[in-house]
Amino acid sequence: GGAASTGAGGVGPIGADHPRADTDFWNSYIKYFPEKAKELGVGLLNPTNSQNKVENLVANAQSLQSQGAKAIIMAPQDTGAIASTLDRLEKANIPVVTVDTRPDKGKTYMVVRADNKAYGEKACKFLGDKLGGKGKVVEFQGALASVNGRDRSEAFAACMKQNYPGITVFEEPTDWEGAKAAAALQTRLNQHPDIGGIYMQAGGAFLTPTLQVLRQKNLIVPPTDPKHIFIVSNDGIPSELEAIRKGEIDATVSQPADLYAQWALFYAKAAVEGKTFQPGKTDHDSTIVDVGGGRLEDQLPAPLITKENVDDKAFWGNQI
Amino acid sequence: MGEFAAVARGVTKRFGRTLALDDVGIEVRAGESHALVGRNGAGKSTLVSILTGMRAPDAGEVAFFGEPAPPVADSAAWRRHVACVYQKATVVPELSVAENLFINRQDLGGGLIRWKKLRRRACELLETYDVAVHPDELVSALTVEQRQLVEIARALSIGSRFVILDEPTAQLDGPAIERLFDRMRSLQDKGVTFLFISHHLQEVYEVCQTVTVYRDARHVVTAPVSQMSKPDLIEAMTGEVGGLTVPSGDDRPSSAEEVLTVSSLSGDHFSDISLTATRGEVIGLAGSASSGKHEFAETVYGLRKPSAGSISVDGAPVRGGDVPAALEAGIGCVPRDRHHQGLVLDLSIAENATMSTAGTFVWPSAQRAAGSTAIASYDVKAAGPDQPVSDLSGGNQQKVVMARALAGDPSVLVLINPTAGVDVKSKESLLGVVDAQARRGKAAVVVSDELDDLRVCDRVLVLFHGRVVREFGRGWHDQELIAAIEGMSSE
Amino acid sequence: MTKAMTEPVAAPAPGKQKFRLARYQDLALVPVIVLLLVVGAVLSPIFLTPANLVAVLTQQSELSLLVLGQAMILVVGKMDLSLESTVGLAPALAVALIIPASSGGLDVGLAAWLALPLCLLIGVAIGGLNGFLILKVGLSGFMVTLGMLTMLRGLQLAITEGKSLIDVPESFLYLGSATWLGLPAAVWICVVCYAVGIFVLKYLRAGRSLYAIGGNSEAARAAGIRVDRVVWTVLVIGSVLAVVAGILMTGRLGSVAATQGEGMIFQVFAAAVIGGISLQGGKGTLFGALSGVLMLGLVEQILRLQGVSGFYIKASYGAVIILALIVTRFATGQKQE
Amino acid sequence: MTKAMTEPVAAPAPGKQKFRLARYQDLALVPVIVLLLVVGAVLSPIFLTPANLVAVLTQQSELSLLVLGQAMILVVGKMDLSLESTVGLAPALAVALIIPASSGGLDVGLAAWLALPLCLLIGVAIGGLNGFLILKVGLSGFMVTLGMLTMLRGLQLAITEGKSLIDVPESFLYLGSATWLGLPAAVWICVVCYAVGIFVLKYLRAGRSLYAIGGNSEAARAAGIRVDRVVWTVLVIGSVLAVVAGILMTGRLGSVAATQGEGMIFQVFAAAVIGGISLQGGKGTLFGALSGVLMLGLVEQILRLQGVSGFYIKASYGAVIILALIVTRFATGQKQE
Ligand SMILES: Nc1ncnc2c1ncn2[C@@H]1O[C@H](COP(=O)(O)OP(=O)(O)OP(=O)(O)O)[C@@H](O)[C@H]1O
Ligand SMILES: Nc1ncnc2c1ncn2[C@@H]1O[C@H](COP(=O)(O)OP(=O)(O)OP(=O)(O)O)[C@@H](O)[C@H]1O
Ligand SMILES: O[C@H]1[C@H](O)[C@H](O)OC[C@H]1O
Ligand SMILES: [Mg+2]
Ligand SMILES: [Mg+2]
Repeated sequence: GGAASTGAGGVGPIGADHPRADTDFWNSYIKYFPEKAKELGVGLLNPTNSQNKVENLVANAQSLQSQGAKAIIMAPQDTGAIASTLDRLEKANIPVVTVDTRPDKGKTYMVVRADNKAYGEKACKFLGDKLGGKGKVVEFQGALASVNGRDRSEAFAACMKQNYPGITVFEEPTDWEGAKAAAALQTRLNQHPDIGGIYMQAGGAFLTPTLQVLRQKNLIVPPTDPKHIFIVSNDGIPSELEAIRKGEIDATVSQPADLYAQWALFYAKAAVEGKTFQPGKTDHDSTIVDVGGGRLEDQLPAPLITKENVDDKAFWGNQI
Repeated sequence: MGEFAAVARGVTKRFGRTLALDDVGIEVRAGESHALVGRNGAGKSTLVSILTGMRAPDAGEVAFFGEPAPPVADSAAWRRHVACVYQKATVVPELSVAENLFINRQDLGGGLIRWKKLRRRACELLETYDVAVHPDELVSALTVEQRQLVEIARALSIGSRFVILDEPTAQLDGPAIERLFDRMRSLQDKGVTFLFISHHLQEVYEVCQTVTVYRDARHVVTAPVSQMSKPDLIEAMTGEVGGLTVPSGDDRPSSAEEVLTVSSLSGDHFSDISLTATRGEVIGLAGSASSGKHEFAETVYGLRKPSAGSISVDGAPVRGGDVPAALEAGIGCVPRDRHHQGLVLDLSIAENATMSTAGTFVWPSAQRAAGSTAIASYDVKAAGPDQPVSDLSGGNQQKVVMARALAGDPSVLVLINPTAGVDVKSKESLLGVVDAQARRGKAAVVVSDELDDLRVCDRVLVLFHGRVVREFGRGWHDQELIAAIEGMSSE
Repeated sequence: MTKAMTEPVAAPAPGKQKFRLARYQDLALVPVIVLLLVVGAVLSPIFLTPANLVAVLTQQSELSLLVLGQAMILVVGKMDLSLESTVGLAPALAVALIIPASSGGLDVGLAAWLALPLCLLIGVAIGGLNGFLILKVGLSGFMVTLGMLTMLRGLQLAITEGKSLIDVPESFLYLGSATWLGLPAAVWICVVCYAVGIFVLKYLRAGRSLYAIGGNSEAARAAGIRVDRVVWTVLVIGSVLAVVAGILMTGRLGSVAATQGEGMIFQVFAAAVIGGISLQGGKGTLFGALSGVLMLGLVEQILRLQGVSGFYIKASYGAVIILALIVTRFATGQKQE
Repeated sequence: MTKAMTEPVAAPAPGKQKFRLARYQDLALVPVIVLLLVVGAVLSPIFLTPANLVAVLTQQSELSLLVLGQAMILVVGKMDLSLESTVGLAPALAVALIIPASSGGLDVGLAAWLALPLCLLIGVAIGGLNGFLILKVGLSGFMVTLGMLTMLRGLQLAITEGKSLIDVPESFLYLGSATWLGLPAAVWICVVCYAVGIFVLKYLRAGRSLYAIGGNSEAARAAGIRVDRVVWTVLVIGSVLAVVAGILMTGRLGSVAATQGEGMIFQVFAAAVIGGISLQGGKGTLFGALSGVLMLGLVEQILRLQGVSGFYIKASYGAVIILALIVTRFATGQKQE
């Protein structure tokens, strides 16, 4: 068809589906994608975007397949409902690299993500320490249809239960939607004016609406003020770093959008070239783990950013 | 009892707190045409719904040819006993004539529907009853007359020998009514029994042998038609002595001052009609359904756009095709069909009556006062100005339409079928209003199929195929007017 | 005139009863609302605090504007499904025309103060286009606005490439985030809009004409009401109200979400119909519609405060809608269509 | 939804012409479909390959079943918005009753083979409940099914806590993933369902009664048709077809997605109406509805193969709906309601 290719002439063509464009995290990822492809010498089909809908992803995968993709990179946000598509691609001998999420079922050549359980834990420890083990915390959960939402939620809950039994957690399911988070926060703050902390599982989705609610309630105050609400986020997008600098939020986990793009493309290329990988430490400061049944996951580092290290140029959020 | 096609005894029916039928009965002798008359809301249609098994009575019993009526659930059995052309059409507009004729028995007993066979059978049926329509035609494309004939043919084909016609003539023009009567007579000769409902009492004399009168949900009298004079009949219906006194208006003062001037007006289905009406003059427009008389009147009021010609009121030209402009110029109108164009049923009497009067603000108290005035002036039977018009009987609804047309005190009245479906007594009061308005110096154009309506007119213009073919002064005879309407005029 | 001599056709009593009921029908939900307030207060000590009630009002403010628009459109006998997409598209397009491409804009670079007027203008255009297609081309209102819903949502996607717009001009955020005299501006705006709407629909001829048109448009036309003009105006007003809702939502969330407004149309219908607006046209009051909005808002808030998990809120909400329909059905004694 | 008889048309000629047109109206989209095939072939060499055409059919199979159900419901003069939630809830509930809590189930532990019959039974129950509320309680069909839509979707959320169910029994996945005689089973199922539907609506008295009821339910009643029974049956069949669509989708996706079916109802209406089904009831054929589905599927596939970005597809899709409405409007010469 008219599917124009970028970086033509490289290894490939490789097909990619981007999951969504409505958060800054994914926008950054999308921006990195063609750059990294050029660096790696990968030939790309025009990437598709499934706008957070698994049905779109299924159709897009089919169309990438029929355009002759040699490997496909995707980031299924519903990690369950992609199973049959993976089976079909496996039958067609098209290796799949997933980025950000690990499908619940089905064959993947490599999963590129970070240890999302660690995000939940880091957030829990940060809030637990800041609150001194007691108080109330609101948690904006991601979509539980996604392994990321589940990993972050479960790890946060387990850590809180174990280490800070004195802290009450209000779990708010949001489906990664900012509007739902804002409504929930508004109510919780009325009900419990003494909310001391917020864990938002994706700064890309929740940062602006949350700050907007707090601003209206005059709750954006320095940590020294007893009214201060400690906020820890995930993603590490530039506006989160900015907010940390301004003292509007306190910490975030930098989920490396640049490395996600880079290593997803790297493994897709390797798949086309027929390479194989083993579990263990890698040369790029990460670990490949066998998450069961021989499925490999390259877990990239995802450091915690606070006021102390926010200006470190190494964070991708400071590079764009 | 076998001599009775249908008998109802002790029938009572209540709708909420309205007693629609109060211990009434009727006996329809086999082979006769039996008229059922009564004022609006007397309970006629309710009786029909009970005689056809559409509703169960609260008390009482029904029998056909000596056999007790089947249970309400068994509609197939009812249909073999009795057929009905209801006030509302019971056809499916988007289906073909053939399918409507055999509705719910399209398979002709064979399990699968064979469309060719169905069409053939429909052709035969239409031929038998001499109905000139194509079986593949959609019913929505038929005329009212054709539709009614299809309904009658269907009823007879099911095998019922007893047919109820609820106000079949209300929507037909003169020739069509005559054709219907011819057909009724010939079917009667073949042994079909009819129960016939109409507000046109002369029709009762034309086709029926027996008449039953209901008043206020009660049975008043049943007698041979030959023994009931028209005044007797009206007295039975209204409970008051004294026949109908439709004002003839021949003593109305005349004037030479022109109010309405229509010059060379052409439009949908009519062309090149000129007419002037002076103060106090009432002009009648007669003609068959296809004569263009309705379209002409609607064009004068701005409901339709003229293609040529002009209209002026008191010398000032009126923009064509623009109702607000017509109202502004002083034209008021009772539109053709009150259900369709006359009323907003869910709104109150007050609101309907004041709908055409200008003014940016609507103060509820003022509106209610205007409503009360209308109720008093037009003799509307209602609980009050806030009552929704949907609660009123047909005749009273029509009076509200009249009130709306007159609310702005227009100098020209365009009245289309002003007394359609209205009982004799209400008709009298509505025509009284027309006469009174003319006496106040208004000009009026009355478009009607009913000769009674035309009798209040100073002159009657007859339209044929969109042109004025004859003009009558006062004192015309029914026969010559009908002949002219049918296009058989010698002049 | 002729003497009064007609007999009353039906006993006048039931008629009287009917219109009495009808007059108070728009107050039908008031006891329900009171009941909900009591239940809320019993279940949660903070329920009757001003902060909580203001929160309910604020959360419902956008919905209430959509319901206001839709209610008028329903009264006049039409329907506009595209309102929910207007909530997203109009702000997105207006903002995109202002901000640079680097922030997800269209690089047109209009002045920031133009955002608000531009946005309203877009609303006028959408309502006008719907009106044109329905009234002049003669398309089915349900279907046109369904197509429009898809198209506008798609347009927003196309313009923003699926991004949420974050760099929204301050002036544009103001209304949705400001507080006037201790109440959010959004609440004031709703109050004013409803007050005007209720007044117009009750005391202005133009407003009354909506009921006439919705009840029987042919009769309205024959009574000299300029039906097409009124319907067109109402469609435009509906769209503009949706735009205002979109502006408030943008201010409240601080950005134009890619999915702004998605799914709201269902709630809009629920609130309007529960509030007594008939889908058949010609019936219902704006006060009733408003109480429908409040009722749903209170139910949601009670569930939320009770700590009912978000997963159960939606199901309860659906159940409440059906329950409310049943109650209305038996309260008015009329079958619905 | 009974329509009053419209003004009688005096001359029989236009009537005759009209019925001729009407008879071929269900073929109206055939030339459009041929055109789309030609355009597709010109634009993309793979368009006419069996693989591509089968892909289109497969992608449209679930939609087509929903349209089949909705078309019959519309013909009979009702509407069912809840179909799209049935697509998700029925499989979710059936599967949850079978799988253990550790996989997201309800820990009831029914036998795996029960999944399919259970699922169909749930469909019957939903359709039956809708029918009860509409016919016996007398609620507005639009509103009941809107409430039901919200409630069922909420129920699915409540049961699965927002998760997709992945441990679906093999037997349940079979239909949506199997291939029979070189074609996906889903396609065969659709073909059979449509063939049966077209036959019933054309050659059986019961089928014809749908048109009579939708065209004039009073007339249908007078003709001895058991209106309520027929409407109820049609609502149940519609729900069951939605369940079948849900089963196919589950098989195709290999799991019950948390959002399964979401947003489909808009496409369902679009396809049905473009295919000539009237929202007023009593008009349209299943063949027409099917061609509406195919048309939309072809348009989408052409856009996708052309590499039109997903962001533009939705807008184009909306534009196509409106365009199709305009074409239909002028082809039939009738205003739509
Ligand atoms: N379904 C109903 N519900 C409530 N009241 C009804 C119903 N049907 C009829 N009525 C009332 O019953 C009474 C008798 O009505 P019916 O229709 O039988 O009168 P009618 O004699 O046919 O009048 P018309 O000459 O105007 O046709 C009226 O008062 C009417 O208001
Ligand atoms: N199902 C009903 N529910 C409530 N009121 C009804 C019902 N059916 C009829 N009515 C009312 O009963 C009154 C009298 O009915 P009637 O049979 O006289 O109708 P009508 O207006 O004379 O009809 P038409 O003009 O066609 O003869 C009308 O006001 C009508 O609104
Ligand atoms: O999967 C999640 C992603 O890692 C980021 O946090 O944005 C929200 C989700 O898309
Ligand atoms: Mg009657
Ligand atoms: Mg009558």
